Amino acid sequence: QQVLFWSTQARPVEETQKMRDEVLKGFEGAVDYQVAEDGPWLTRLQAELQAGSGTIGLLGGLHGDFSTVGASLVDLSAVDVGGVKVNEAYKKLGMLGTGEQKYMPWMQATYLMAANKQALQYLPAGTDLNTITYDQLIEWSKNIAEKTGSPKFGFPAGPKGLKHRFFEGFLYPSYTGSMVTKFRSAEAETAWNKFKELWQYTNPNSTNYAFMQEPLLSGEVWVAFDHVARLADAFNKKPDEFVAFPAPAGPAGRGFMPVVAGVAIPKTSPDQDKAKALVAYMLKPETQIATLKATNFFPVVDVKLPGDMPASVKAFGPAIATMTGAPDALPALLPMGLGDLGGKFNQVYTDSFERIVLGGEDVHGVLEQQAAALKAIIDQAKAPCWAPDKPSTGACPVD
Amino acid sequence: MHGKALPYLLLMPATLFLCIFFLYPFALVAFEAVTRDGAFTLDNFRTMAGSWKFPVTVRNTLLLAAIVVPIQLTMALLMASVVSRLETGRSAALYVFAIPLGISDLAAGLIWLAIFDQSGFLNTLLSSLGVIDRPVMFLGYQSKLTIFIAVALAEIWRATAIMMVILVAGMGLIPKEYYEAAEVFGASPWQRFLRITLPLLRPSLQTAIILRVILAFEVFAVVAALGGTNLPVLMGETYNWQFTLQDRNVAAASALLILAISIGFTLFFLRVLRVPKEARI
Amino acid sequence: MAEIAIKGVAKRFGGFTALHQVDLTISDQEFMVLLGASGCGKTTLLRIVAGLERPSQGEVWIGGRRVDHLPPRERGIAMVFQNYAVFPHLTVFENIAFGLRMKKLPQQEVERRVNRTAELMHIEQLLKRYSGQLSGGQRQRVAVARALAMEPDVILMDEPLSNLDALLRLEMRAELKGVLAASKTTTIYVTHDQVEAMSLADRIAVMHQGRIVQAASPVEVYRNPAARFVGSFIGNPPMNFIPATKAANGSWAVAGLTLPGPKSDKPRIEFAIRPEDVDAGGEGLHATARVIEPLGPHTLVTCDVEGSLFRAILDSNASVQVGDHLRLAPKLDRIRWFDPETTNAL
Amino acid sequence: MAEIAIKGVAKRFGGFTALHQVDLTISDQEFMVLLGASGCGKTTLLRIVAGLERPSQGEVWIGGRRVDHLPPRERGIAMVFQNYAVFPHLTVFENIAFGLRMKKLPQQEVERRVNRTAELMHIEQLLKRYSGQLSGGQRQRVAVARALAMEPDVILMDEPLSNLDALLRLEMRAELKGVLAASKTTTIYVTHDQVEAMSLADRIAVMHQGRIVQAASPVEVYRNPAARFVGSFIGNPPMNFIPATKAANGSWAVAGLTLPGPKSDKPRIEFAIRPEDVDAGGEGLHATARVIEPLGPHTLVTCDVEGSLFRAILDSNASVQVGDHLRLAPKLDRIRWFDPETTNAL
Amino acid sequence: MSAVTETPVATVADARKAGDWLLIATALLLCVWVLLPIYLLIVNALSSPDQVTAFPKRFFPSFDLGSLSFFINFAGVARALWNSVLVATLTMILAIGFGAPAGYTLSRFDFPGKGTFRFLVLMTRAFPLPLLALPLAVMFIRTGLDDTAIGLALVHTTLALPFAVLITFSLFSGIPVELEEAAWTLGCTRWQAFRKVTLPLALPGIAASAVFAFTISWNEVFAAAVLTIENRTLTAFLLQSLGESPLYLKFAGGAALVVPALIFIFAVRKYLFAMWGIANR
Ligand SMILES: Nc1ncnc2c1ncn2[C@@H]1O[C@H](COP(=O)(O)OP(=O)(O)OP(=O)(O)O)[C@@H](O)[C@H]1O
Ligand SMILES: Nc1ncnc2c1ncn2[C@@H]1O[C@H](COP(=O)(O)OP(=O)(O)OP(=O)(O)O)[C@@H](O)[C@H]1O
Ligand SMILES: [Mg+2]
Ligand SMILES: [Mg+2]
Repeated sequence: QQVLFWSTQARPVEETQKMRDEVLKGFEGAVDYQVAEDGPWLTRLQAELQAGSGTIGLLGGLHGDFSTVGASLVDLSAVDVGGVKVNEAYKKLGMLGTGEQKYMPWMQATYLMAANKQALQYLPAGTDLNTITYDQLIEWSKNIAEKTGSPKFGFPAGPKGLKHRFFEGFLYPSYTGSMVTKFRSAEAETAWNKFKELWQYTNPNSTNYAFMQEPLLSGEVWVAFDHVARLADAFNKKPDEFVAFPAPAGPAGRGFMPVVAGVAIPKTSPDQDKAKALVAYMLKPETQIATLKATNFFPVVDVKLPGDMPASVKAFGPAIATMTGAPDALPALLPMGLGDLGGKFNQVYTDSFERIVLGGEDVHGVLEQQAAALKAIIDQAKAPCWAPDKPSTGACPVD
Repeated sequence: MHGKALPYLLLMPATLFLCIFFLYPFALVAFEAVTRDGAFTLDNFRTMAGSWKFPVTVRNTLLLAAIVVPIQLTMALLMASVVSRLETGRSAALYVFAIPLGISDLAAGLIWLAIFDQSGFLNTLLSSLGVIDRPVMFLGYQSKLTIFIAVALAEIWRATAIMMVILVAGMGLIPKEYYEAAEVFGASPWQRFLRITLPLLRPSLQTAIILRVILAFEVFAVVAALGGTNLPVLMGETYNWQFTLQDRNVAAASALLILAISIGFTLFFLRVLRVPKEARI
Repeated sequence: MAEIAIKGVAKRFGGFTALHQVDLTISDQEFMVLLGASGCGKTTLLRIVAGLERPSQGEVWIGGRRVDHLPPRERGIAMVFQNYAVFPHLTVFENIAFGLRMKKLPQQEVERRVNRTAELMHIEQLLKRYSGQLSGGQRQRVAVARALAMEPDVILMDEPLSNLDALLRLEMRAELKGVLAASKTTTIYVTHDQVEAMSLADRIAVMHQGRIVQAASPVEVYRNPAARFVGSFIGNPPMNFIPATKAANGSWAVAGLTLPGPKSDKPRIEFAIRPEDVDAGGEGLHATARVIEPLGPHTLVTCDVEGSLFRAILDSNASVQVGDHLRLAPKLDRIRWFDPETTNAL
Repeated sequence: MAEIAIKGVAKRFGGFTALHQVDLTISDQEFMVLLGASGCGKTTLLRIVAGLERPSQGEVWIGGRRVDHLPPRERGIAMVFQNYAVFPHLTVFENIAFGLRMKKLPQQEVERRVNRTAELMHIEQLLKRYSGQLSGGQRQRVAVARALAMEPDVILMDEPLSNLDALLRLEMRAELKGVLAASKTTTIYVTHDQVEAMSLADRIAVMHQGRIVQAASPVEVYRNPAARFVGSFIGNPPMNFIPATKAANGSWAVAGLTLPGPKSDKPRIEFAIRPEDVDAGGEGLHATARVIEPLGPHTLVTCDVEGSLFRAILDSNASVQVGDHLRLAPKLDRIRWFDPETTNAL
Repeated sequence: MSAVTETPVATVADARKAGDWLLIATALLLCVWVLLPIYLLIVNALSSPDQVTAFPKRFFPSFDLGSLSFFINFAGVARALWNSVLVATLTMILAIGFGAPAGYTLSRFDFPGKGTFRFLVLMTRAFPLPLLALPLAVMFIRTGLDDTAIGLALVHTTLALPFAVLITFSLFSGIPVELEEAAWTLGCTRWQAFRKVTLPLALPGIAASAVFAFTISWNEVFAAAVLTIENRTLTAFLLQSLGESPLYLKFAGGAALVVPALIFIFAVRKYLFAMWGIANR
């Protein structure tokens, strides 16, 4: 009886294949690693929960994927991870605001900037990639666009792109020092206007990009922002052509957001013990390193990375370290306590983007309206604030 | 004869089947559309219609259908006529025309992406012809028109075969004698097409158009592949409500809207293309 | 001017030859009736003239123009199809109006013509019906009306009255003849009804196995068949044939009679006479009555003459019984002689 | 035993009544011919007997069983359709064999029967063709062969020979009669050919506007029409009708003649006589010749008698010219009289 | 023969020839329209990853089998292929088995409820399937149909059934009732008459709906992804993970899916024409 590992992660075929061949091979019991897009993933899970019996042994997904089904997940606090030290912040996230360990952190990633080395010549004078700011980024993109005749900044604004995380975790914190509370502040308006400025030098094809590695490889884009897993291919294929560097900083700091993937066990899991064993297996340092190689998601446990890492990891590691260790670093957390409203929360940011940047609507007006929507969502979820907003009692306010 | 019972007997399997596998789940979903937290409400519809994207979505969907379906109909008729007129190579031509049938919308989207993409074949072709000197962005958010055209082309390319095959089969059943009679009575090929083929093909036309229109309201994969979020359509919004925003009630409402639009058009075509009972063959 | 000339037309369907080298000229305004056995190629010939079928070889001329390669609609013809081909999706009115609409006649003229021809064909009360609501004969009349309404130069009719009852047929026949004469239409008319052929035709063309055997006036065809087939085919019942052996030069022995006949070297030829051209009694052929069929005014007596079948139409008064021995005297001027080998008339 | 009884059958199509209250009994093995004008309901009646159409009211019995609600195949019938309905996807052989295969006859028997009926219909050389490759007459013969091969108790034929030439028709007719008599089949046969009707029928049923007007032996129908319609419909050309005014009790004045007739109170009745029942010359009706049509042995003279149309079939010897004044003497025993109101015979 | 009359004959012959050429040209043009995008897909599938994203592109493949072989060597491809074929075939059988009798009934009988039935059938196709997947999946899990070929085929049949019903309906309507009547008088039951006369004549239509049923099932991803896990169909197996895969893999995956469908259409194409030329007399 193999454990069915039902996951939304490592979906690109090559990664899936590596998960099976390299990461999960070592587990004692057989594992059937199956990926699905969010729709089928959730539908299947909900169906099993409703039916009261199922075949899924273990769930793999992002923080947001679990928020809807939190009530139907087994408490994992008793899982014996065998002395491995798991990142506490993420473990807390994994409780989904309850007292139980709803999911166990599995791997983490974040977003970074990547640039084609050809672009470096257009870097504005005095700019250090490691301390780059949004203004510098804009100027740089402008330079490139003007010198080469086509905009070469790229941003994953396609339907499967992860753009909402950029606004939530990067743009807003960098300019306002907040994600929710200052949603419609003057600083926020500045942020959007800056972004609009940047957008002028952004490859218009960006609205079709789900991930940036391809446009980078094809040369359509020279400078890009994306999830590390979605940049990796470019670095692995042409290690010498690209550089990775931290996300830019704004007036309020260098906002960035981690991405956490977790594993969870649904209450309908046919063999919970075995599933728990698999959870423990996933957290083993060797497994975590194998996972890093396969998916470019970094470990959530304390491990020492060996030297034989793929080019992408070698490039990202220092960049991430620089970003998180920067003096102006301003980490933002994934939304917490929103339950099944996570999707709608994200939509507020995407909608703002589409209306302001793509639709060219008035910034102030749009923010007013979206703020109302945001407030409604937060109020409904009664979610208290999370970093970088200051903790609140009761629902996080939208000023 | 089993008399009056026979038709019902023959419909029984299909009806039972649809009741179990369609009507029952449908009822559950429809129920969700008109309730929220167990109470009846029209809020879901209000929420759906209140979304800022909603008018654009409806407009895009209808516009796409309004442009794609007539072109497809024309092309399908053209293909069917060509196929039925060819003497040699008929079956080869039919096969070729039918090929897109086997191609899923996902794959079709991919194929056309390979053409319209900035690094795609179209740009290569244009630049080798010297029309352009640098790749043109056809699918960028600024060029909504080219996105629309690309989506329309892909849809036309992909789904014309469905209509074509229905029409080919229908044309095969029209007795030759009627064409001959029309020919003798002075009808040009075009007039024969208008006055014999089209009216006698009405049942097949009806089927082809209705099915096609219904499917046109459900376009999604191709649009997503080519247009990203730049060309929001109803089906995409439904998906969005269901899976991204995880609001099953609004998603159900949105699906009901698609259903309602489809039903409206279906009834329209059923009426317009009705064949009076006495005028059947 | 719509003279039709068919020059050396042949038609092959795969290996089967439906028409061999047909030559036929139909003068302007002539009423030509095509007669022939089922499957002899009548419909095929009409279809070639109409342009629905391409001849395998030969030429078709209409009104002095070569039309082989013209599509039907440019030939100035109208046609009544053997199986009607009434459009199922149109009402009777629209069926009849079809050709007129193609010509883009004004609505008023269309209505006038439709009403007139419908009246002619006695289907004026059916104008709103669809073909599925008509009886066979009614459908056939719609087909005829549709062709007549066109007022074409040439009209081709393939058994246009075959499904009508005798009375209606008689009437239709008269009307057709009148209308077609008045409109100066050149007509080719296929029928299997010989009375119809006789009463309508200016000339009759008799076809046999894809060939035209004789084309002449009705009386000529009836009285002077050019070939044995024509005699045997035309006339109901057909001509009787009895072998004749040479008695002397120009004199032949036939079933116990010696009759004057053609001078020929052949030792045996065929004597032929129509059933109505014999009288009972007197000096005649020796015959034994086998079947007696009363036909109203006359009686058809099928007899045995020297072992061959012989039919005689006798006056009903002559009361004949089965088994009777009869003497059947041929009318001398009605006797015809055929060469048994070529089957041509002597 | 396959007696057919049609009891009070009516059929309405929407608002149109195609059959009113038809009653007709066809005895076992009888050959019944249905005659009637185009559109009078013959096909409809056959279809009701076959079970293809449901009567709006009334009952149909076959062989003593009520069959109204039985499907066609349980009625022991076979049918020849007016427009053939030959299956386009089957060869001639398979068309004819179709019913036999349904009966699961052994292949050998199927072949035997198909070959036999095909020969009977002279289509043995077409067995491998498809219907699209046949001429109209050939298709019709396939339809007949298909029904005959079934050797059913009851056979219904809707104008089965209408597209055949006279010669073949004559032959087919004889063969049909022979085969059907031998197989003891009860037959209903629709034809518009009166000669066919006369020569085939045991009894003729004359239909008029959805009613059966007379059902009797051919001679009876011909000689003693039960209604004016029968006289006018049967006979080619039909009976002549002239108004008669009372001269004395039982004596009527007709076109200058005074003739003995039925005793009636009415001041005016109708005198009727068949065209062949008049002789030229002597004491007769005063007539003026209008049209002369030679019909081979006889001449059809259409005259004007007291302003009505009058047709006479005279011996070809009597040389009549258009415009001649004639005296046409009716054969007294052939005169019939009709009530002009009920149109029934007196 | 005079030159005067010779000329029109020649021109008309030319006109006819021109017509033929026009026909052939149209046919070729349409073939190119259909085939070119497929060709481009194949070019991409057979090209190395670099070439797929390169600009300018080459219009000929480099026959780099890397991407394709990646799929071919995928563990379980053979099994998924088999599942796909199995499910599609079952769907085809079910859809025709339930659909054809219904189509026949709609075309031959008039009975109360006919309109409702037709409507219900159309509705099936007008409602987005992804929303129905949840209740269906719950139902299947409870009844044990989950993760079986037949279970998935049942869902796909709901998608294909409307096609089958409507297409067969329109086709049966084109076949004269009289032929069936003739069969009845020759001793057929309704069923036999249908099977021996109507069915062969309607074969192109049946083939058309079979093709649809097959390709619908073949290309369906969503239900396949939800309802099968061990017994995944090829489509779910490949396409599920294509969304985020690099382009060259997308193309290779697309091609891997398209080819079997093409083979299937090729196999049934002759039925689409089965009765052409015989039936139309
Ligand atoms: N479906 C129908 N709807 C309306 N009227 C019909 C329908 N079918 C037949 N009729 C009418 O019923 C009458 C009888 O038709 P039927 O076919 O029985 O005539 P018929 O005697 O066979 O004539 P024919 O000798 O011309 O074939 C005709 O007047 C016809 O127009
Ligand atoms: N498509 C075809 N293929 C093969 N043979 C054919 C085809 N069409 C007609 N024939 C044959 O050609 C011959 C002539 O057919 P045609 O229809 O001209 O006969 P017809 O004289 O009209 O006979 P009928 O009086 O029976 O209608 C027939 O023997 C027929 O079987
Ligand atoms: Mg013919
Ligand atoms: Mg009839």
